Amino acid sequence: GSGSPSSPGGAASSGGAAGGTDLTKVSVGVIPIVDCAPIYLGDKQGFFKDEGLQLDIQQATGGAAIVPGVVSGSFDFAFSNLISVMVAKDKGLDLKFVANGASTTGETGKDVGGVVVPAGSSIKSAKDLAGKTVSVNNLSNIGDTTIKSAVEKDGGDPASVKFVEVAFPDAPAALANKQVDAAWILEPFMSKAVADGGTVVSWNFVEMSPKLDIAGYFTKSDTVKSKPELTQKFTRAMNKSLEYAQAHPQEVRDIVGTYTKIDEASRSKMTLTHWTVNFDKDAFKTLGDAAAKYGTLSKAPNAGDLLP
Amino acid sequence: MQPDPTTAMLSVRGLKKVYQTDGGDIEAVRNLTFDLRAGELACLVGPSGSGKTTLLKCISGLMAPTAGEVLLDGKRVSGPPKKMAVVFQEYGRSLFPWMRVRENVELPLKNQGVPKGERDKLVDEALEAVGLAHVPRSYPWQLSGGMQQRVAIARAIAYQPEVLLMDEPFAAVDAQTRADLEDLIRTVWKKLGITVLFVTHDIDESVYLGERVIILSSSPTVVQEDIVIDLPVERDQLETRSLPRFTELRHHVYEQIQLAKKGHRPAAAGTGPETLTRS
Amino acid sequence: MQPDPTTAMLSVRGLKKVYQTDGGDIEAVRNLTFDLRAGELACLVGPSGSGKTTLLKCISGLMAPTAGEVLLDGKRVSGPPKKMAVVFQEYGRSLFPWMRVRENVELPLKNQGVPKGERDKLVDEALEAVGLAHVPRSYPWQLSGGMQQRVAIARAIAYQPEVLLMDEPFAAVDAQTRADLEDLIRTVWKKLGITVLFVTHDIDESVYLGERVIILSSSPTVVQEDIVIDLPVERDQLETRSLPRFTELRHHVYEQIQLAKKGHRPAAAGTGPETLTRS
Amino acid sequence: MKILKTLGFVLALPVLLVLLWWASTLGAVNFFVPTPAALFAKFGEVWFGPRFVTDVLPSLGRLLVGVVAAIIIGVVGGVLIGSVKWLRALLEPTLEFFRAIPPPVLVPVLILLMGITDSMKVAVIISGCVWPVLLNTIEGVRAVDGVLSDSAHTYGINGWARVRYLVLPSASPQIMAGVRQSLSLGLILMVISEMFASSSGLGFTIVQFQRSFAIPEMWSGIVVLGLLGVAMSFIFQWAERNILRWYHGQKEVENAA
Amino acid sequence: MSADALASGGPVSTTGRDRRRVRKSPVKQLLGLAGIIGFLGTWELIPRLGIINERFLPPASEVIAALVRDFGLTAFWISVGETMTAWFLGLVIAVVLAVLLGFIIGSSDFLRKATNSTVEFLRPIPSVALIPLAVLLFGIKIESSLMLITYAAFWQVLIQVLYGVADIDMVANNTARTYGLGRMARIRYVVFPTALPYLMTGVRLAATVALVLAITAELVIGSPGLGHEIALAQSGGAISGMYALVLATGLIGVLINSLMRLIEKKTLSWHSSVRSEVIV
Ligand SMILES: Nc1ncnc2c1ncn2[C@@H]1O[C@H](COP(=O)(O)OP(=O)(O)OP(=O)(O)O)[C@@H](O)[C@H]1O
Ligand SMILES: Nc1ncnc2c1ncn2[C@@H]1O[C@H](COP(=O)(O)OP(=O)(O)OP(=O)(O)O)[C@@H](O)[C@H]1O
Ligand SMILES: [Mg+2]
Ligand SMILES: [Mg+2]
Repeated sequence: GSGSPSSPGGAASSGGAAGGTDLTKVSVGVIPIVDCAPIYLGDKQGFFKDEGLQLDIQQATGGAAIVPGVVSGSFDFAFSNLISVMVAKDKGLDLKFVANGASTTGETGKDVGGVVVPAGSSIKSAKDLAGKTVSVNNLSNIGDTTIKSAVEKDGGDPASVKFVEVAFPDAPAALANKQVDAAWILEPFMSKAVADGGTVVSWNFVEMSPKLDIAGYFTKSDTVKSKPELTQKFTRAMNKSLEYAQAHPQEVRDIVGTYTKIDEASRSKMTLTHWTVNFDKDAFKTLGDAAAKYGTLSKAPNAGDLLP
Repeated sequence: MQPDPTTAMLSVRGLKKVYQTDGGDIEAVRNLTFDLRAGELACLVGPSGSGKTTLLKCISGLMAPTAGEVLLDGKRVSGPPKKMAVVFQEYGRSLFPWMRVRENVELPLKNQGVPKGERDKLVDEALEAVGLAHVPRSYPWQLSGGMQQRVAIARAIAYQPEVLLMDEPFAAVDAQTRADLEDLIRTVWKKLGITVLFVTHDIDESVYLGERVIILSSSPTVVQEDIVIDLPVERDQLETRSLPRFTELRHHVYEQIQLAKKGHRPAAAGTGPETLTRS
Repeated sequence: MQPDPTTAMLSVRGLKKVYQTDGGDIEAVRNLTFDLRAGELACLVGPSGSGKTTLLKCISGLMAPTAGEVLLDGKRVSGPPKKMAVVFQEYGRSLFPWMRVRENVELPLKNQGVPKGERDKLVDEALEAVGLAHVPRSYPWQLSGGMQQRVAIARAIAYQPEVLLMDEPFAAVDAQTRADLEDLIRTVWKKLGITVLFVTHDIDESVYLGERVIILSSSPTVVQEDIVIDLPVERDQLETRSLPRFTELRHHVYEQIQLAKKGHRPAAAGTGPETLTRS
Repeated sequence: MKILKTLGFVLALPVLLVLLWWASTLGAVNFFVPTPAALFAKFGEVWFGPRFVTDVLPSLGRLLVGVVAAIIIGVVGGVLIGSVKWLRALLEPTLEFFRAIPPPVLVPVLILLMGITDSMKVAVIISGCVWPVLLNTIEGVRAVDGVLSDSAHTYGINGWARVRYLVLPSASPQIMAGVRQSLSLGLILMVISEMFASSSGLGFTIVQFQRSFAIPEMWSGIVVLGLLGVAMSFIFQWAERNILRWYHGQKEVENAA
Repeated sequence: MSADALASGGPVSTTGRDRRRVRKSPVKQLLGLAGIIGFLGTWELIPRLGIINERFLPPASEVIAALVRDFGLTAFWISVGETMTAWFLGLVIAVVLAVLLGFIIGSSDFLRKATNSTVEFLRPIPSVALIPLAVLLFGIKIESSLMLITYAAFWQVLIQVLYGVADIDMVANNTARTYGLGRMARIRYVVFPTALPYLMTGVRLAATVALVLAITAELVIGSPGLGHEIALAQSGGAISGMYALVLATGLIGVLINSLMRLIEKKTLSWHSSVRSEVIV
């Protein structure tokens, strides 16, 4: 069953009431990373309460539990990167995004993730990655898809890049110990790797599209159809949160400290994710086409089916 | 004398047991036929490896015979019968190491649902009788070999069985204790009127103890001889043993065993106990 | 006669053993002192639970005494000495169940590095001597109790020890085999000139077999009496046992054990064997 | 006849369970629980191809090396620790410490120490499989029968001979119990070792299927694991029958009738 | 002369033994401590000597300091409590199920043969592969962890029980049969005590497997507990914090084992493995 037993109609009218007794409970599965800061901020700011929603944020540690959680109804909504949801859709799970989650900053040299090589590496640009071992957190996902595309754009052979799975926290060590030739790392670990003397040779998100959206909040298509009001309320609150987060970077850096163990120093130095309300359909298509081309998906996804 | 299955408490008929091993079959028992009347006390003697333990295992229903059958009270034995107690030759392994002496003796009674008061009495009496009243709280492995064996005997006596099978139960105890235990068995036998089959290697003991001695041939085994011991029912360690008849019987059994060891076998399988003519 | 440690092969002096258990301490052996000269064959008798097994374990260095010491050839025993063989009372558990009869007997020799040819000869002879030449490829648990015990004896004999300790080694074999084994032990003893300490419960056996009989009191144990058996060295089952001197000695030992059982203890701990004055 | 009977024992329950599963998937369709038909269809497609050589075989190789190494380490260590009292006292807490550390946490450290190599994966397998063998060996060694041990002592069977002729055979029933545990743990750890810093292998493939929601494929991988488990276990049981012939013989003396 | 021996050798050696006896268990614990200290020392040296960079593997002292800091936090103890709850419940369910099934299957030759292939098929299925199913059934609540813990620990105990049941001494069992002990009574009085040492080893194995799985489930699924904290520390780059939590996990393991040893000592005092420690 779904996690919203009380009538959604009643909740809508009681707008800003702080009583909370007639709030609709909504459980949202998130991952404890910087990208999810807006929902925490929005909760704190009362955006969800304003919509009559009582947020129950549940931290799943990795992606493994997110989609089954949504499918089984444990989560009403959940946060995931685009490719994961595309893959699930591709395999026949009827999912749909209801809000944007995180996007690239669009600035080469100042993005949330990139391919890092150790000091003195012969790899100078994306095309040099051909034939080399590159670590990503998960295979057949957004990392290798965007990197392959970057290599191809730069004139290298994307098929010859050898990817291995190394979790982001372990990647700087793997890189320093020369266990991989290059590592795809996200913040806050990327700043650390760069501080160690690493160089970013590819800003793979930006290189795919400066407007690329990376992750979003999704639910079952069923939910969208059967509880349109609930979905709309969540979307509205979420969008407000995204805008608020984008506008208040310091508050983001602070709130990240409450649900992750990233230390003060790293938090203040790291590059922040870009948050925006609307999905960029073109970037979405580019990503989907690339995923289909490199075999992650069986066919290019239809943006209309997936995006709100 | 033909055996009469109707009055027999225990009938062994045409019993044969062949062990199957990697190295081929071993015929332990070839053909055993004999009867025990209710309330009879018989001793079983025979060379080492002649199949006495095997026979006891078949009688107690622990092992299925290869051929032939065992009848208890007219019913064919197919599993361990009720009210039968067995004292095994490997006394050390037949006690439960995780239970104290008292608990070992008590277990079968408890399992039978004998009420606490009566149980305690029976256990105390049995331990007293075998001279172990002072160690009820020891574990079996804290006892000497002879003491362990006596615990097994106490357990069998406390159980108050109708049929008692004992496999060399006094092998590990000293001469004096042995004499006491012999008298104990006869007392219990007379008091409860039970049927006893007693395996021993001691010829004196078999004659002193039994009302009848069954002598087995060496393997593959048949009944070599079956003798009635016509000594008075009241026996005394010193007196009985010094009777001329005792010496006579003793001698006879000894000779038969000698023959059995040499591989001599009786013309026909024994069919019933024969009374040795007085010489 | 004062024991003389310089000529003694085995000296037990002031041996005391207390077992510590949950239920308090058990003083199994209080104070044992005696000597065995090299090449002596002594029998040890005593009531059940008097500490014979305990004593043997101390002598073989398997257990540290609580007080006192054991000297072998003048050296204090602290672990199992070389060239000593022990036949345990629990024969069933002293054989390796994962080895066949032959391997069981062979193992100690193999371990000593005795060459194959000689080893085979020793093993064959020993198995032959105990009457088990026909079952070398059986596993111990495929044998009868008496046969298992004989395997353990064969193993000890094949080992050709200088000191042989045996704990009721014939308890599970029949009278005839027992007689044969008694003679075997005496033959081996004479041939190899070894020192033998033999625990038995059979008074006849102790007198027939030993050159000396050491009688223990009941627990807590001291030496009750130490008797020289002045029978001729060449012994014969029928002849020797019918000698009047045999009956005399036998009677004496029996009386001493009776006393021991009743709790009588000697005025002073025995210090050496005394010759029983001929009556 | 005998073969038929054995086959019956092997197959009866599994067939029954598959039928049950089939019956329960008749009505409701759950995305995460495929029908037997869908699974079997994928099974051939997925595993009888080049994947067998590129993914399955290398994994099996690592598994084999890992399990064998774990058994050797476990038995040798167990005999040492089991027979030397002070060693046991010295090492037990530390060993217990390591035993309690989940392999997924251990992997990063092993990567640091050994790099992203096959030996790292083998080390992960060993790190988990060694415990049942080690603990069982220790217990088995401690439980050697007193009389038997005394017999060996008095015949001067010490040191290596004692281990070879007394300790190992006597502990072998328990060691075997441990080995049997290790085999299936090994399969589990093989999967875990390939969940991190990997790009190929049977475990990796299964995890990859799971992540990409290729659910029938994932279950078919699980079936492969199960079948491997059965195969390994049957080989093991056969070996055990031979190694422990004396033991089973002794135990089955009464069944000989 | 014998009295002499007694006077000189006797009392001295007696007290000598007694003293050893009294000091025995503290010595044992000291040795155990020495082992741990040795391990921590090695760990301290590896980063200090630069074999591994300090940033990736912080020295033991630093981690211990972090752990001590954790000890002061209620959040840490709440996590420990959550993990231990999942551990305990999962273990109890697994042990109860495995013991019941183990005795039923183990005491029937037919069942043993008939279930063999299925048991061997199910056993090597990794709990981690069941995560989607667990989440599907229970979400990311404690039940998911419980399912994984129970699944993994169950087999450990079951196999041990099966082996233990097969190990009964035939003489003992026959004795019980002739005294009219029925199947249930034999299970209680003969089979259970025989299988107990195996069972204890099984429970000891399972206790740790359950702990490992509790942590792993929290780590991978994200249900609350120490594993979740480890994941947080890891993804937050708090390396010392992460190792402190791993250290805590190990310490819990040591604690659990000591507890098991204590139980074992009480229940298995008759068994030769325990006996040999007490006597001589
Ligand atoms: N489990 C078995 N497998 C194979 N052979 C066996 C088995 N048990 C006994 N035997 C053989 O059967 C024969 C008879 O054995 P049994 O134990 O019945 O003799 P016994 O008369 O009790 O001897 P003892 O007086 O020495 O105890 C022996 O030859 C023995 O080797
Ligand atoms: N492990 C032990 N723990 C406690 N007490 C023990 C232990 N072993 C023996 N005893 C006690 O020590 C005493 C002597 O035992 P021991 O086995 O030496 O006697 P024994 O002379 O060999 O008797 P038997 O002739 O019956 O074999 C007995 O009272 C026994 O209960
Ligand atoms: Mg017998
Ligand atoms: Mg004894």
